[in-house]
Formats: sequence, C-alpha cells, structure tokens
Amino acid sequence: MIDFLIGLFLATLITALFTTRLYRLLWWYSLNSLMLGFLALFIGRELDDKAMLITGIATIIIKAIGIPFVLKNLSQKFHFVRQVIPRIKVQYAIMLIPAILVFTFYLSEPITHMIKSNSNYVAISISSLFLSLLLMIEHKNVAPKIIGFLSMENALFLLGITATEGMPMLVELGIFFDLLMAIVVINLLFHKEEMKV
Amino acid sequence: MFQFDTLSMIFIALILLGVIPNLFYSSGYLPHIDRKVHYLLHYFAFIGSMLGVVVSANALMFLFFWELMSLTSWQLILTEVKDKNTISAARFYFLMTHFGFIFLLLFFLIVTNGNLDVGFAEMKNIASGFMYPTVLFFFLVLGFLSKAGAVPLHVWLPYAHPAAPSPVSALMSGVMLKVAIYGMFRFLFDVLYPWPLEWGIVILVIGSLSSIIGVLYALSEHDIKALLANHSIENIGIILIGFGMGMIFDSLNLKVLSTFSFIAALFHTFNHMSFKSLLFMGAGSVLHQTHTKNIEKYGGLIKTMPITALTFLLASISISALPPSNGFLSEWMIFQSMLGSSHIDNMPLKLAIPFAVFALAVTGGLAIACFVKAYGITFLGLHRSTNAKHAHEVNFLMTAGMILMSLVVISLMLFTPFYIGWFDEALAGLGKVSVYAKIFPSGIWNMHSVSVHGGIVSPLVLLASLTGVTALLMFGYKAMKVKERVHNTWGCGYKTGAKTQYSATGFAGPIRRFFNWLYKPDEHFTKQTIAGHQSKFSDSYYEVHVKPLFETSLYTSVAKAANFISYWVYRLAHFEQIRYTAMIFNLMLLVLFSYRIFSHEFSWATFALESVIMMISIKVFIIGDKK
Amino acid sequence: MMLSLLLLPAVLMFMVSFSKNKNVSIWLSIISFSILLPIIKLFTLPKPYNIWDTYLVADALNTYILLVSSIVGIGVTFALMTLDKHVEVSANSYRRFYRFFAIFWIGLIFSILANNMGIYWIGLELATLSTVYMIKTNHSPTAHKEAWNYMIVGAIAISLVLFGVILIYASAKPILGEEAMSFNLLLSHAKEIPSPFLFEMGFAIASIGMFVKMGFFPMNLWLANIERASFYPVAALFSGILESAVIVGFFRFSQIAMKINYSHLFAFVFIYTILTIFIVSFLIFRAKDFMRLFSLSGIEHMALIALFWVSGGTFAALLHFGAHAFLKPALFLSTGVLESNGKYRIAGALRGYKGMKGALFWFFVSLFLLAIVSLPPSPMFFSELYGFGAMIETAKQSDHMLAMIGAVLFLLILLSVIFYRFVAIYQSMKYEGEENEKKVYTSELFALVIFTLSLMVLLLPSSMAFLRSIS
Amino acid sequence: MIAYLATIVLLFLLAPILLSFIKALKMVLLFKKPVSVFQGYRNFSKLMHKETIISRETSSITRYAPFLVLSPLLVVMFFLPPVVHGAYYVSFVDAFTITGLISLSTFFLMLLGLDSASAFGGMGSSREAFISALVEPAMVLTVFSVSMMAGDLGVGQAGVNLAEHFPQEHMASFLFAGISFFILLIAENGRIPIDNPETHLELTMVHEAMILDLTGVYLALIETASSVKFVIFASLFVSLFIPLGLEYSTPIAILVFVAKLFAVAVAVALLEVNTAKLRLFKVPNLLGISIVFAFLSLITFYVLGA
Repeated sequence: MIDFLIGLFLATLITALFTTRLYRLLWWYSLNSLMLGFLALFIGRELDDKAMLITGIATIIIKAIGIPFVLKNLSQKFHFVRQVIPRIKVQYAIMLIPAILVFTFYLSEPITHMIKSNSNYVAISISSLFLSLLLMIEHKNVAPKIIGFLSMENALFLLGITATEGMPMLVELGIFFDLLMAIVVINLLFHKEEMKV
Repeated sequence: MFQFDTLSMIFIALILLGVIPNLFYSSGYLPHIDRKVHYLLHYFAFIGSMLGVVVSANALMFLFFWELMSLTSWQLILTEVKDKNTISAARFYFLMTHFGFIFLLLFFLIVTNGNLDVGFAEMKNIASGFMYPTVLFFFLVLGFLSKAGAVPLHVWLPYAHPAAPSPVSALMSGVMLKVAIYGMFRFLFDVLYPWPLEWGIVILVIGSLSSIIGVLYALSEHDIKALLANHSIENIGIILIGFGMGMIFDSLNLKVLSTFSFIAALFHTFNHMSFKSLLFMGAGSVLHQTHTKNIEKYGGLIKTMPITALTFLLASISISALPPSNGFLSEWMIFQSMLGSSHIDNMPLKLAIPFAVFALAVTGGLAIACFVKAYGITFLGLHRSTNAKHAHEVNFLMTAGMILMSLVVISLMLFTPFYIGWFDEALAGLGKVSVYAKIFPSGIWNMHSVSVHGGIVSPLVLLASLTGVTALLMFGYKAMKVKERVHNTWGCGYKTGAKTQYSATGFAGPIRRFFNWLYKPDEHFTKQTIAGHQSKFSDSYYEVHVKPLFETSLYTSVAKAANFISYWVYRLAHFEQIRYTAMIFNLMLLVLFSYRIFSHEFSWATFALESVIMMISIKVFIIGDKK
Repeated sequence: MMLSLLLLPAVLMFMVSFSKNKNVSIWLSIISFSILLPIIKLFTLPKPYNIWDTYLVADALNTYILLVSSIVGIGVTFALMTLDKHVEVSANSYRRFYRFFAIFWIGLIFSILANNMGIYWIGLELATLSTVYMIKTNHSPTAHKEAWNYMIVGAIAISLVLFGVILIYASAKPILGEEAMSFNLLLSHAKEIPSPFLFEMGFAIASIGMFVKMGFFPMNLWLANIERASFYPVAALFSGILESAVIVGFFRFSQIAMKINYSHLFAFVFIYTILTIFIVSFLIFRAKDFMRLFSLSGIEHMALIALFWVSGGTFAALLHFGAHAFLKPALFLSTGVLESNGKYRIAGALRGYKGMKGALFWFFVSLFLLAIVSLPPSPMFFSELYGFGAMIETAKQSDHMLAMIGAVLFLLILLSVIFYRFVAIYQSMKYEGEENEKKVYTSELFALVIFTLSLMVLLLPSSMAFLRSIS
Repeated sequence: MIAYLATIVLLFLLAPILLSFIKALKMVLLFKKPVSVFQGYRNFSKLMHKETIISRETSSITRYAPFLVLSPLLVVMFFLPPVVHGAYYVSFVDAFTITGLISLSTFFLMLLGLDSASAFGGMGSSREAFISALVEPAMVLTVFSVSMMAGDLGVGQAGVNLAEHFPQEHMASFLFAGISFFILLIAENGRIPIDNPETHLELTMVHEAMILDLTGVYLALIETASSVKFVIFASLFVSLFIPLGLEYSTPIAILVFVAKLFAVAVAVALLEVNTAKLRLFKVPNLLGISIVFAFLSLITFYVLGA
C-alpha cells in the first residue's frame, strides 16, 4: 500500500510536469499533497505514531486543500497568466524524466545495502526533488515556480515520513509554520504589485 | 618579538642614515604639501615600519611591519595627487608590492608551520625538513625582489618613485628597497642556509639582467625621477650580483671569497642608499623649483642652485662608480669578487661568470653616460624653459638635508674600513668567515681583494692624490694670473640659444639607436617644411618614448588575460539571472556525481558516463537552444 | 527566562512598530541595546548552557556569533533612524520594515542558538522569508523582481538545507532515534553513523543549499543583485547577520562531517571555494558599483571563512568571521550615505565631506575599505595569516603537498585581483572626480563608531585568546 | 725611486712628442711636409700665453673641469709599471682603479662639452659617452684576462711579473688580449677609425667637439690631458704586451722603452693612414671585435690554458 501511494505521488508529480494549464497544475499539486497526506496517515497507523497522524491530517488540510485554494484565489484576483507552457520541449522531457529516475536510483545504490527497509524511498524523494526543480526550470512564470517550490516541500516531507519514519513533532510543526509564512509573504508580494499598478 | 643582532643594527644604521637627512629635507619640503597631517602621519609610520621590519624576530611581526610599510608608502605616493598618472602609479605599486607579499606570506607559512610566532632558529629547523627547498627559495626571491625592484618585477619603480613627493621618493628608493635586501640577507642566511649552487646562479642572473636593463631604460628616460628610479633597478642588480657571487662561492666552499662578496653587496647597499637618496633630493629640489619632471625643460640650474648642483655632482660621480667615490669602491669589490671566479673548478660556471663581468662593465659605462646626460642637461648649458630660468636655491632645510646626505656619502668614502669591519662582524655573526684582516692586512690605507692575485685599491691615497694634483694645477693657474674674457659661445655663426643645445633625447641618441632592437621606441616626428623642400623647414618637433619591453610583453598581456577571463566570467554570471534553478539543478547533479564517484567505486567508465550526462544537462538546461 | 530576555528587544520592536509616533525609531535603537545584557550574561555562564531544553544550547561558539550578530543588529538599527533621509520610503513601509526586522531577528536568535537541526532550519527559514519583504520595501520594479528572485532561490536553497538535514537525520536515526536532530549528539556519535554515504549525501545537499544562500559558485551574482535593488540596511543585514546564521550551520555540519570523512569534506569545500573565489574575484574585477562590489567581496570572505574552518584554522575562521561581520555592514551602511549623495558614482565618492563629522566619516570609510582587503592592522590581516597558515599546515600533511600549496598560491593571486580592484576603487573614490558638498548624520556615524570599536576590541589579546579557546 | 720619478717625467715630456710624431709620420706617408715633432710643445706654449675666453653661457664647471680632466690622468702616470728592472713602482693600484680614473677624466670632459650650451659640445659629449660606454666592458674583460696571465691585478705588479716570466704557455690568449687592448687604445684616444683628432668637421669629430669652446690655458690643459692619456695607454700596452727589455741596465732599458712607445706610435700612424674614419654607428662593430677578442682571450685561457 505504501508503495502504491508513493507511486501515485510520483505519478502526480510527473503529470504536473507536462501540464500546460495553471489550474490543472494546482489540481495535480493538490492530488500530490493528498497522496502525501494519505501516506503519512498510513505509515502513522502502521507505526502507531500519533504525531505522524497529525502531520498527515495537517498535510491534507493545508497542502491539499488550503494552499491550492489560496493560490487559485490569488490567481483570480491578480489575473495570472493561465496558460503555462513548459519551456523544455516534451520530446526532451520524456527522455529526461526517466533519466532522472534512473540516475537517482543509481545514486542511492550505495545506501541500499546499508539501510534495510526503505532505501528506495530515499531515491524516490531525491528524484522528486529533482523533478520539482525541473518543474521550476521549465516555467518562466512565477505561479508555476511557486508550485514547484511547494512540491519540493512535498518531496522533503516524503523523505521525512518514509525514510526516517517521521521527524520530531516540533520540527514538523515548525516546517508547517514556515510554509504558512511563505504563503503570507507570497500573498504580500502579489499585493504590493497590485498596489503599485 | 624583536632582536638586535649586528645585521639588524647595520640595517637600523642604514635606515637612520637615510632618514635623518631626509627629515631635514622633508621639513623643508613640508610647506608645499597640502595634506600635512596625512603626510606626516604616514611619513613617520613609514619610517617606523621600516625599522620594525629590520628588528622583527618572528614572522608575524615581520609580515605586519612589511605590509604596513607597503601601506604607508602607498599612501605617501598619494599625498600629492595632481594627475591620473599618480593614481595609477600608486595603484600599480600597491598591486606589485602585494604580489610580492603573497610569496613572502607563503614562504613564512611554510617555514613556520602556520604558527607565526616562532623565531628564526625554529624556522630553520622546519625549513630543513621541508621537501622542496627550492620552492621556498623562489617564494623568497619573488617576495623580496618584487619589493627591491629586480627584473622582471621592476616595472613599478619608474612609475611609483616619480609619483611620490621627493622626500618620499628618496626614502623609498634609498631606504625601502634596502629593507628588501635585508630580507634576503636575513632569511637566506638564517632560514634557508645550505644553498645549492643553482640558487646563487639564479640570483646572479637576475642581478646581471637587472643591472643592464635598469641602466638601459634609465638612459632613454626623460623624466628625471623615473631616470633615477631606473638606476635603482640597476643598482639593485649590482647588489644582487655581489650577493649571487657570495652564494655561489659559499656553495663551492670558497668561504673567504663568499664573505668578501657579501661584504661588497652590503657595502653597495649602503652606498646606493646614500647617493640615491642624495640624487632624489637633488632631483626633488630641481623639481620643486621648475615644477616639471621633464629633463628637457631644465638647463643651467647650476648657476642658480649651486648647492644642489654640487651635491648632485658628488652623487653622480659616486653612482657612476668613478674613483675615489664610495660607489667605485663597492663596485670594485664586486668586480674583484667576480675575478675570484678563476678559482672555481666548475668549468661551465667559470666560463659563465665573465658574462656577468661583462654585464657589470656595460652597466658601468652606460651609467656614466646616463649621469653625464642627467647632470649635463639639468644643470649645465642654458635654461631650456622659463621655469628653469626663474629657479633659485631651495630653502635652508632642504639644502641642509642635501648637505647632510652628502656628508653621509663622503663618510662612506672616508671610513670605508670602519664600515667594512662592521659588515664583516655582521657576517661573522651569521656564521661566515671573517675576512676583515685579509681586506686590510696592513692598516687602513690599502684595501686588498681576497682572491689570489687580486687587486688592491687605496681609496684615501687616491683621494689625497687627486685633490692634491688638482689643487696644485689650479694653484698654478691662479699664479699665472691669466687674463680672462667673457664672450658668447661659438655656434658656427648661429646664435647660441636654449634651442641650439643638445637635448637629452639627442644626447642619448647614439646609444638609443644602438639598442633600437631592444627599445623599439615610439617616435613622433613632425616637420613644417618650407615650400616643399625636404631640407628646409621652419619648425620641427621630435619626441621619442621608450616603453619598457617587460611592460609591453609581460604586464600588458597579464592585464589582457585578466580582462578576458573577467569578460567570460561575466558572461557566465548572466545565466544565473535567468536560469538559476537550472544552475542549482546542475550543481546538485555535479556534486552528487562527484561524491558518488570519489567516495565509492571510481571507474573511468562511470566517470565518462556521468560527464556526458553532465554535459547534456548543462546544454539542455543552462545554455538552451540558440535563437 | 534567558530566552525571553533574548527575544525581548525583537518583540518590543515588533510591537512598537505598530505605533505611529515619529520619534519611535530613536526608542527602537535604544531598545536594541538591551539585547547585549542577556548576551553578556550568557558569556559569564558555564558552557554549554541549556537555554531551552536541549533545543537551544549556548556554547562558546554560538555565544560569540550571537554577540557579533547582535552588535551588527544594533548598528543597523542606528543606521535605520535616518533611512528616510537617504531614500524615499513611506511611513507605512518604514514601520513594516521594522516589523519584519523584528521577525528576522527572532529567527536569527533561534537559528544561531539552535542545537537542533530542525530548529536551526526553522529559524533560518523565518529569517529568509522576512527579508523577502524587507527587500520589497523599496518600491522599484527591480526590487520587486529581485524580491521574487530571492523568494524562489532562497526557498530552493533553504529547502535543500532541509533535505540535507532530513538525510542526515535519516542516517543517524538508527543509533540515536529522535535525538538524531541534535548537533551535540551527532558530533559525539559521528563515528557510529551506520551509513556514512547517506550522511555525506545529506551534508553535500545541505552544503549546496547553504552555499547557494551565501552566493558561492555558481550563484554568485544573485545576492549582489538583490542587495543592489534593496535598501542598504537590508544589504547590511544580509551580509552581517543572515550569512552568519548560515555559516554557523555550516560550522556545525562540517564539524560532524570532519569526523566522518575529513578528506572528502576537505576536497569538496576546497574545490568549491576556490571555484567561488575564482569567479568572484573576476566579477569584482569588473564591478562598477559599491553594492555589488561589497556583496561580492562578502562572498569571497564567506568562502575564505569556510575554507579556514575546514582546514582546521578555527581561530582564523572565527576572527575572520567577526571582522567580516563588522566590516561589511559598516561598509554597506556607509554605502547608503555615499550613494544617496553621489548616486552610484565611484569617482570622488569620498570627497566633499566637510566638518568634523564629514572628516570622521570619510576616515572611517577609508579605514573599512582598506581593512576589508586585509591590510594591517585590520583583524582580517591576522585572520588571513593564520587561516592560510592552517591551510599550509593541512597541505603539508596531505599527499598532494605541492598541488595544494599551488592551490593556495592561486587563491592568494585571486585575492590580489580583488585587492587590486579595491585599491583602484578606493583611490578613485578619494582622489578622482569632483568635489561636492555632502552630508552625513550623527546616527550613522554612531553606527560606524560602534563597528570600529568592535573591530578594535577584536584585536585585543584577550579577545584573541577567547577566540582561540573556542574550538 | 729616482728611476720611478724620472720615468714619470720622461713620459710626461714624451707625451706631446708622441702625438706630434704620429702626425708627422702620417704627413710623411701622405707626401706632405711633416710638422716638427715638437709641435706639441709649440702649441702648448702658444696656448699658455693666450688670454682665456670664457663663454657667457658656461658655468663654474668650465672653470674647474679642465683641471679635473687632467689631474686623474696625471695621477695615473704615477701608477704605471716600471720600465727599469728593480725600479720602484706603485704596487697597490690595480687596473680597475686606472680604468676608473680614466673614466673620471672622461666624465668631466663630457660635462665640459655640455656646459657651453653649444650644439657641438653636446654632440661631442653624446658620442664620447656612447663610445666610452662600449669601451668599458672590453676594457674590464681585457684587464681580467691579462691579470690572469700576469698573476696579479695590480698594474705595476703585472708589468713586472710579465717581464720576469713571459707567459709563453698562454700565447694565444695573450695575443687576443693584446689585439683587444690595441683597439681600446685607438678608441680611447680618439684615433682614426673611431675619431679624427685633426678635423673640426661636424661629421667626424668627437673629442674636438667637446673642447671647441676652450681657449688658452684651458685648452692647453685638455691638450695635455689627451697626450698624457695616449702615453698612458701606449706605455700600458708596451709594458703589458711587449714586456721586453726590462732586464737591461737603466739607460738602455729606458731607451728600449721609448723605442717601444714609438713603435706603438708608428703602428697607430700606419693604421690611421690606411683606414678611413668609421661612421659613428659602425664604431660598435670595431669595439665589438675588441670585446670578442677579450672574451676569446679569457675562454682560451680557461679552456685551453693557452
């Protein structure tokens, strides 16, 4: 089941890479976060870790619902460009994405025989990190870049919950706090722009 | 922290001998400086830092004072900023001195193991354990000789010295360069002692090159201070020849000759301090009166500035190594030490040293020519400009400075045995053989060369006989009561005027033409011909500039390279403005790859594969498609 | 208790920033001084002192860094008093600036004192995000663009740090459990980490994050551009405090990495910093305005500090750090004065300051400019001597001695390129261009005096001895 | 001691005669009516009786330099090698000192040329500076090489040593050094191919140009100086490179010595008659030959020992 969710996680991220519409992108990001939340809940239940359960719920509420909603609102308010076409051609992208996946597995190969259960998770999170970077690379507009940054955050979370079986509660809450702060700042940044015009 | 052994004391004496007359001169010069506080602050800090360098007993102190010395001298150059040249000269000077500092720093860091408080004895232990002493030697040479102004690190001198206020140029050229020589003595003797033969040869070659190149460029120079600065290069070269011979003899185990050569080098160091300071002071006085450094604008100053002219003459004789001056004596010693090379068994070396003799002799000949030019054009003949016409003798303090400095010159001439005895003591203190008894075996009248069949010179006898004979002749002339009549100079029927005189350019003409292949001069010639006749003209103008070879080849290309690199670096920086995420992406790839490769199984196949991936990724993400 | 005392000035500042009183900025500067009290108290307490459980622990290293950063903070508050005299800023954004400054300060105190990788990261992120807004205070299109740039690049960099932190945590969790977040424990159990490769990967990723944040290769110019676009106190904060927070993290992480595999760490940092300095020195060679010049030189110094640190020159690194932390904000603050009068013009920027205040100002600026290229008697002179000494020492013990000495030589030559440029700029500021009457305010001068005094204190033998005692 | 002083006086008296002799010999060879060999004395006395005209443009240098040109040369005369076996000689002065003293004299001569503000003076000085700069290295190298063979650098001692022990085993290098020194003799004394002492033509003159503005006693001093210089070089040449005849009794030895001096004069005269003056920029070629021979001499001495 964990593997299935991780697969879905990766799949949503990859799909987001090919998306050309902003709302679609938000949608895929929301799904991506949802998968992450489920993953956290699932692992939390398996390990009987309350903190993980809280994290999972928070993830679903904030990342899967809250942030996409806020971003959508913002985009409507400030009239974002809604057509976001990747700068990197699809022909390249279909070669690149598998290459990145292969590379990250190759990279984490030395760890495989060191950590018993979840070495693959490390590889997958590194690859999703790279993929989120790719998402940021291939767009020029700000909005998809923000989404790229947010999915990077997701990749971090994935690593946090899978490879390390959950981080200390305090840290996780702090990360959430910072995420909210980031959204506030982003909001302010947009606001300022509007004030000027 | 500090030490006061004989070598330090000698150099303290050198600095004080250079500084005390300079204080007088400087206070006479002070009313003409606008930024008095700035000047005085740095002036005294400069003197203090030079003293600090020669008494430091550990690396930290040495480097501190050394860098302070550079800093203050740089600020002193900037005291009177009148044009852009001063600014760029100061900048260039500071860069070069910092460049030298780098090597010194490396040297000290290596020989102190990073613990900069250790003394010289401990440094020697560490240095002897170091695997590549030649590296240390080269660091030392580059560090000190860039300050001393030896070829090829000499280019800053002709820019920096003219730009500084005259008392400062006297100090910089007369004293500061010697501090670098002190460094050579101190660290080659105390830290890097057993010298391979090659080191001495390197120093000898540098010295020979410096002496020739210095004097050649001095000859083609029209700026009086730059001329003197070029002569500093030459004299540093001469000192280095003596030094190099000393090292060669030492490594060949000819200890007596070695000490003799080192004494010669030290003696010349002193002499150069004295006469070069004096020359710079004289040049400063002239400049002060005429407000130009261009030698072509002087002329006839001996009539209005007799004291300056007389002291300048004394210094010119001394720097041209004419007997019985002190300059002659030290150069004589260096010649003698080179003649000692006939005892060497090493045949190639034995054959090579005559070339150094040749270099030194050429230098001597050209130096005479150069100082005839400098003296003759500046002080003799007719005024070449209005300023020169209105010049008058400088104020009392400045003349006092010059007179005091000429007393130093004369004392070096008269008390040679005393000085040599002192140098001998210092070298004996550094573990060398004492040779004083061999140089003056029978009293102070005759000075012997220590080489077998070496020569003898008797400075005092020479001085006495020359003055005696001259006085006798003049007395005879006076006694004859010859009638004297004053009349115009005969000029082939033309009127003699300032413009009919030989110019400095013209004076150096034959030598410049002879060395044309080296100078590659930049000539400007304009002529207003009359009615198309080539030979008839109303007005003509000829100017020639010689740009130093090293500057055009070495330094300009370095500057060009720096520009080129910085251009491409800027181009690279352009990408980070638009493709920053891609940059980070590739950076992560690179770092992770390298960790993967170098931490674990390294194989060329993976290396090649990963390089290819890197290249593709850089191409795709960063460079992108051409538009 | 201690924590609340430490946070008090920042919190006060946050609250006072809502007041609309005009004279509030004077009060703020006086309030800012109050931070010194708890820090001095911290100095006297036995180390390590747990401020908040094991999350915030004060030891000699971070107390020192906290002190340095606080002094910078005080200096910046003083300079902020006359911000509106030099640049156009509305009263509203002025207040908001203070507000975010307070948040920034809180974040920094957390990250500097943190003994927990997570807390460290949270503090850093907080500080980063608050600066985004501070950049935005300047209402220019470039500032807006750069604020976005900073938002994204900074966020990526910070995320990378977190990624590295998690990997390190993962690598150490099998032996330390939840406690694997603590720097102390990691350091003491470094040898037992079951998967060093995982740790090294984490370290590499975190370092990339930190290096990007500090403007190392290849992201050299982004910080400079941001500092150019924003108001000058922001630049001072960046270089004086934020980078300190980043470098303290680097110190901590590299201490652990040193224990795990010194040669990997050394090679990584050595190559990285040399590349950085190579690029930066040639960028400086072409730099044509103060801001870029100083921020590029800030990168250079950060690289040197990192290099000294990993070479084992702890003392040199800390001394250099202190000197840089005081000098750079001082320079940035003076840039504000220089530029508001001369508008980007370098030639003659130091001329025309009349009267006692003016003379003092140009004297200070000259001093700073010359001190930053490590001329004696600047503390940087000594720190570079000892730092390069440590590098040579490392070189001598390695297998590639000549290559490493050559690399040090190369580094020194690159530094002399920077040196050249600075000398050229200094000369041009002082001796070229025309002389116009210019003005400087007491509060700015006071800030400069604070920095100068701190620099002089650094040179005292007792403070040197204190720095030597930290290792 | 008496022989020593007598030699000096003799040389001093002989100096003008030698120059006049060369001139006369050249005139004879050119089928002209020769001047008297005492023409030098006549000129001298004529000049001594004239009033001195001092140029308005000159400075005190002109008043002192003529004495300073002559006095170093006079001093050198005391340091020459002995012409008679067993006579006193100054042993403590070496060749470098003599070279230096001669340079000192030239130095003042050049200043003299520049002092009068005339174009000729400057030109002469400039050319003289050029030539003497090139002479210097050849001189030093030759001295170096000769001192090797003579076993002493002191001139007097070298002359004696060579006379006592002729360096037959080093004949080759001895010869080279001799050639080199002979070229120097010509160059230093401003003889034909380097300079033409007889004309006052702008293109040809070096030495004469510098003293163009001197009259009366000053000119006499300078003329004396140049004749003394010639005799110094000639006697150095004969003592070092033709070290024969010292062993005879005093009067004969002196006669032999004088004969050798005249032989040198004849050689110079013959050379002068047979060559034309070189262009100024061809002079270095000749001096280059001298330098090369000096080097050759050293190298043969070192390598071949011959």
